[in-house]
Amino acid sequence: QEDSYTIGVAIPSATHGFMGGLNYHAQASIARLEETYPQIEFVLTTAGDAGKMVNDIEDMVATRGIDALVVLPFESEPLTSPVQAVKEQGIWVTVVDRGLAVEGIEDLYVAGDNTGFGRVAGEYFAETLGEGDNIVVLRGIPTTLDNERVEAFEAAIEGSGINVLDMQHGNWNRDDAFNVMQDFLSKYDDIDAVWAADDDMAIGVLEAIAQAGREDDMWVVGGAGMKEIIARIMEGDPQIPVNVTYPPAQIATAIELTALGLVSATPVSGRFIIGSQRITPENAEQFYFPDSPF
Amino acid sequence: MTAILEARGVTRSFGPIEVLHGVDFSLVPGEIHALIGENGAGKSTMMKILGGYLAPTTGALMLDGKQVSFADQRAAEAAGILMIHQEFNLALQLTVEENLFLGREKRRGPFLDGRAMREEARTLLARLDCHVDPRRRIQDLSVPNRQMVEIARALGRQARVLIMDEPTAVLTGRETDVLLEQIERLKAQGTAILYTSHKLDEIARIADRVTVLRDGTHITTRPAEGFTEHAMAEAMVGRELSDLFPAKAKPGADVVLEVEGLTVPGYVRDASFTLRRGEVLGFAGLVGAGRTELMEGIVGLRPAQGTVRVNGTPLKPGSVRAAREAGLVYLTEDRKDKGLLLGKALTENLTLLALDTFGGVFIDPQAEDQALDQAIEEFDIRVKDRKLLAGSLSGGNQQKLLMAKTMLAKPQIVIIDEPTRGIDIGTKQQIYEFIAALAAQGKSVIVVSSELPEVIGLSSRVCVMGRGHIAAELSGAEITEDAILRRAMGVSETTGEPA
Amino acid sequence: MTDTTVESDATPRRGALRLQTIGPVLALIALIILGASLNSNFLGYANVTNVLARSAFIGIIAIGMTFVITGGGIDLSVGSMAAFVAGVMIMTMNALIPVLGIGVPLVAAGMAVALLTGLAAGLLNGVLIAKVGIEAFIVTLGAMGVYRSLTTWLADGGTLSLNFDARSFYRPVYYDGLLGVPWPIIVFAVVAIVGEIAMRKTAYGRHCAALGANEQVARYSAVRVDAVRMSTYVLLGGLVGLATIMYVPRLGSASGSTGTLWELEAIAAVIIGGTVLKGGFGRVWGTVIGVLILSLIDNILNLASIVSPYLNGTIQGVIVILAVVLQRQGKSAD
Amino acid sequence: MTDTTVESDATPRRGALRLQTIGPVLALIALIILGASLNSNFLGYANVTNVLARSAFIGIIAIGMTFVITGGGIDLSVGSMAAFVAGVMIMTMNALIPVLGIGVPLVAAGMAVALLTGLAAGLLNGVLIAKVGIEAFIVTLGAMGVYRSLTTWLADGGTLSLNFDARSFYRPVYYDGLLGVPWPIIVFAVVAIVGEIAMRKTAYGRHCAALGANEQVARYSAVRVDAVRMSTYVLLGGLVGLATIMYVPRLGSASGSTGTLWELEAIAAVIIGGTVLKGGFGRVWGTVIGVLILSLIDNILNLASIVSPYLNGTIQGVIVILAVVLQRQGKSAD
Ligand SMILES: Nc1ncnc2c1ncn2[C@@H]1O[C@H](COP(=O)(O)OP(=O)(O)OP(=O)(O)O)[C@@H](O)[C@H]1O
Ligand SMILES: Nc1ncnc2c1ncn2[C@@H]1O[C@H](COP(=O)(O)OP(=O)(O)OP(=O)(O)O)[C@@H](O)[C@H]1O
Ligand SMILES: O[C@@H]1[C@@H](O)[C@H](O)OC[C@H]1O
Ligand SMILES: [Mg+2]
Ligand SMILES: [Mg+2]
Repeated sequence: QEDSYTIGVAIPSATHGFMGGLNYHAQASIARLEETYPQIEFVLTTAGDAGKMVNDIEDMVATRGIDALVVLPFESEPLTSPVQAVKEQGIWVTVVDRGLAVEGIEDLYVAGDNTGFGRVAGEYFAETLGEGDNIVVLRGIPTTLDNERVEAFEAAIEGSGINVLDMQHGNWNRDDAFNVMQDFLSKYDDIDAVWAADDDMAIGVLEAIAQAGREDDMWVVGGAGMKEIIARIMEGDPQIPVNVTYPPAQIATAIELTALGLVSATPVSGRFIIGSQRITPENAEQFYFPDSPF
Repeated sequence: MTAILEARGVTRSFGPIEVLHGVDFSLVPGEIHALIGENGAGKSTMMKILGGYLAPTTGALMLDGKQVSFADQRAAEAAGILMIHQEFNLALQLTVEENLFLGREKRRGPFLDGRAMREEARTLLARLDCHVDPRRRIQDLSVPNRQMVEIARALGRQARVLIMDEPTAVLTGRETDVLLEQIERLKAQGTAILYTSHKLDEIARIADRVTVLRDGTHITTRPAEGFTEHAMAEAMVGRELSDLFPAKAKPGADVVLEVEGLTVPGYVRDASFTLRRGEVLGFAGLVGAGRTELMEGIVGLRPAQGTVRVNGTPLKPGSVRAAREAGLVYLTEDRKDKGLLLGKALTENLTLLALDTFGGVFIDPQAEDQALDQAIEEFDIRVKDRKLLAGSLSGGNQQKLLMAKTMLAKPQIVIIDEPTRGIDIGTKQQIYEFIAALAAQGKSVIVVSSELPEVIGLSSRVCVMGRGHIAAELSGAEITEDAILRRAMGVSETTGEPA
Repeated sequence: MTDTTVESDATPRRGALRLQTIGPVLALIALIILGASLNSNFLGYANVTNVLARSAFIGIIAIGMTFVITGGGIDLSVGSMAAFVAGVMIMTMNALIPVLGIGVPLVAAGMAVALLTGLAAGLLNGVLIAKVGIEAFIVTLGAMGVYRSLTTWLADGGTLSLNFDARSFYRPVYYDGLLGVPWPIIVFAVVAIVGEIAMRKTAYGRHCAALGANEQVARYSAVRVDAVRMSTYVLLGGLVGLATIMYVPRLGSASGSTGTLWELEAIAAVIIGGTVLKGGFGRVWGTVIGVLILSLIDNILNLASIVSPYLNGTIQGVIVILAVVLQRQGKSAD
Repeated sequence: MTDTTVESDATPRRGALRLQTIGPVLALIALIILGASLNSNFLGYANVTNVLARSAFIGIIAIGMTFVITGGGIDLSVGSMAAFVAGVMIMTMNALIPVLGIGVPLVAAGMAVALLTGLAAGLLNGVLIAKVGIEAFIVTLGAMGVYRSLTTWLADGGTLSLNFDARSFYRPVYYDGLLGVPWPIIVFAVVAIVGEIAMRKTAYGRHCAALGANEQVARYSAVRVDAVRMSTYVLLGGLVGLATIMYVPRLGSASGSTGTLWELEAIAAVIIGGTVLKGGFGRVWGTVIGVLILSLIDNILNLASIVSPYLNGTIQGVIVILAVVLQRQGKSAD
């Protein structure tokens, strides 16, 4: 019948905390929307690499006849032309978080702000630390988005005189971050603060610091607002003074807007950038979602 | 006639140990030259040197009067020298045809000419009177048939020199006859043949010249004419040899093993027999008669239906360990693939079957060492270095090690499949004595053998198998070569016609 | 004699072989029936060409892997090698645009570079394994880390992308084809047929099997074992290059995560297809079936949203095991 | 008998053997020297205990893997099995808090669950491999996918975290120890010693090696090959459980990505240590050296910021290959 629709949702699989949260929000919003709009059917796929994601999208088009696609590109470049091909078949395209390499393909773009993510964190470091203070940085999985964040962070602390002792990849992973931080602690006697650019890594880092008994020497800023971390900020833990948002719930926004665009005449196209905000003990409560797995 | 292949003062060492001491040797076209000697005398080593598989440590090889040194066996093959190994040299997962033509496949353009190869394979095998489908995998063939494939492979190549290291060790009389005929044929064509065997009657039958090696030293080379088997044996072992077979002990009355209606699907049908305490029971039959499969079925190495009772108690089917615990063990005819771990040390091989008797929780290495001492002593294992891997023992010594390994389990009943395969005449005598002694001690022995004299000389009773079932049971004076052969071939005694 | 059918060496044991051989085919057919019953578009032109075309990368690599495994080896580096080859290819093409412009010469140059890089990488593996004598598992595990990290480094932690115009020009190599059959499918089919022939009808195939079955025997049979062993890795490297030539026009980019786990998928396909992991026997057509089974599992999971996506891995794992159970039916452990 | 049996204790292949045996030790020493020269804290108490304690998980698993590989098998599922066991353990402990309260009984119950889950998972692998007769590679590859996805599913895509108080109580199991030696190191050492003894001094070790060297010979020597083969997987599963018992108190959480690539690391450690991948010979102490080598490479790379971190993988790969080259020195391909 005319007013039944299918929406395809393609996202990376839940390989680490943030993506777990994102998967959770995707499933939760799909469940909600299926209740609200019985005429909409959803196809959710998760992919562990870019190639698989392209396969998933091909399958949705060829076998499920989707009317709209919501995609969080595993990587920007390789997804660009496949998504473009989808668009060319007259299917509505919503892109989430990681943009495509060519502008103007998508109808709707919902994203976090990676530059902002690095900048907001960097600004806090620049405000709080001064000339000659030492920090170490744990980066994510080597990706463009990790580069963007780190570049923005470096730009924000530029001129502050803060000394970046070392940067290593903790791959957005607790265990890797724990190991790297242990080694940083062996290597450097004087560390004043740590930027662990993701809350999963922050957990590992905090544990390594606790083991070394150097909790009082340094504080840690993670990112993306994991609920355990937010809870500690709410309690005013001096070791985790602030955090930076990068909401996994953006996927829910994207799916909801897409569904709305299909069933109603409301124009929903455009760009929605969900800015990265600083979470402090004062505002932490509004970022706390106890039901989310992240 | 001038020698086609000659060795002058060849020595060979493995590590610090020299196993050939300046051996001279020559081979002329159109002769069958036999190389004989005890286990470990250095026959295989010598043959491998002549065949390009091993380099001499010192000394020279002459080919057509010119000194050569083969870079590898491929170079020797290019010079027309081929060798059939004592140990199989076949890839188990490949088919007969693939093995026969490995490295010299027939092609049509870039592609293999499968049909031509299959045809030729059939022809080659038929020449040996071996009717194996060329498409079968070697792993599915019986040991004798594998040997025939091995021989067929060498026959299929045009060789000027053919070296055969105990080709008949795993063959029965019938196949041996076929093979010897082929050897005569090649000889007539001018091929030079270097041959070894521990079956001295074969040597006497076909050899033109005989060279005797003892302990790595050249003892003599002389025309076969007038060199009796007895003289050969004494030249090999360097001492007087007495009677080969000891006196047969009288079996006891009580039955220790009862096999009833045993069927090994595909191989053996409804076999029943009994074995008494202190008895040596022989099993004779032609290749493919299913003797091996019957024995493997009895000890639980193959799925089988029917009952096996040891001392009246039924044996748990399918469990080699249960059989062992009941005092029943089986010594395989396939020592390389089923008997020994060639890449492991002697002790590890020796004690594997009886490992639980070496210490409690921990293995007692001293006890293992002692066991090796004893095995070396008892079975006359000629080994120059106890730390060698089992695979570096000479073939006959491997067989002795396997025998020692089996006996270490102190079986009440032991089934020995081809007990003296590749064993020299001196040691054979020791093994026969050993078997007789076992029986005298009240143990029971089943000897499965393709060497009829052995079956006849040892057993007080003989079961003859033919095509998967026990065709006859002979005892006392009934046990003659003729009677066994007739039963094995399914020839009825009265008419002399095939049944 | 009587009616006893004592088996003799004269008759191959057909029955047992047949079930083993046919096992993967049955699994594939079962999957196809399942897919068709789940979704009416499953057997449609679009879905069939999609699935086949995307199987081509792993497929081409898995065919090379069949030779390596048949020869008794293993190669864990193919996924990251593909990423590296793609990276080098993209960088070279981008660099050559000013010289060659956008057109056939540029694409040809890119293809040549991809093939050569693949062959060189395969040669390096081969030399270390066959000549230096290091365990294949270690060499290729090391190589896996090396290529993945080199690719990340070349891409400066991000993604290497082919120039947009060059990509548009090159794109048809993945998406277009002959008479409606996309090129990757054609290339995959050709490689499969040539591979099957090479394995079964040429001396090379036999020598690989002999090497895997018993190196000593192969050596004594005048097979140049080192050369054959090395050649299997070089062949596989070349096929990785070829697969990359098909892959780059599809996604137009490469990063450190390109080709992740391809090695496991390729090896799994080979084994599902009936090739023996310890070497000595290889079946190229079986590998093709194996690749198709693996691709179809993913495809079918996308056809019907029956389960939590978290459980996809569970279903995949179970099906892979089942596909092989079918094959081993009635055969005891070996 | 004559003088034939000259007793000589000079083994021909001693020299070669010795270098092969000592190779990984040399590599380890070289790494230690390198580390000490790069950073003065390298040999300090903190760094040494850190590295050893971290090595414990992979180490304990790798020792089990040594038996599996010696017996001619392989297990690709250990990493995801560890994640699954950790997940089950955490969920059980959280669920039991209302019943048992926080204290020793809770931790003991958690440990028991972890061990049992590990053993059960190992048993499942073992049955499929030894009894049903499916290729170990396929079974454990399938299991790898299954456990990883089940863990993700249990965690609802996120991370399973142990209740905060329970964790604080359990934490010392990773961080504290005896006389300044953390528990994981002690457990690792005990497992290594017991493993070494089991491999070299017991019938079980001999039987594993016999099975891996030649299954037929083992069978004909009354070794219960199916039981031994199965037991290696069960043993490994149990050790995965034990490793998890040490792992959970460290960060108190598990997710679908816990233990990623542990399987490859464990297998690499085993092979670096001198165990033969095709089975038949295993060296437990070598595995310990292999694990330490792998851990030290990471540690040194972190301590020495000498290169672009993107190239870490390259250096790791090269060192792993070199460590084995050292071992194979003078030995030709096999
Ligand atoms: N690779 C090796 N390493 C060490 N010693 C070896 C090796 N190969 C053979 N030997 C030794 O060389 C000696 C001669 O062995 P060879 O195999 O030539 O004996 P043979 O005369 O063929 O005996 P058999 O009749 O038992 O086959 C033996 O002592 C054997 O242990
Ligand atoms: N490993 C095997 N796999 C399959 N079939 C086999 C195997 N070994 C033997 N056979 C088959 O079993 C039959 C009997 O085997 P075999 O020739 O060993 O009998 P046998 O009476 O023990 O003779 P011998 O002991 O002289 O070899 C043969 O027809 C052969 O094809
Ligand atoms: O995976 C990334 C996550 O870990 C980070 O924290 O935010 C952005 C995501 O894409
Ligand atoms: Mg010999
Ligand atoms: Mg037999």
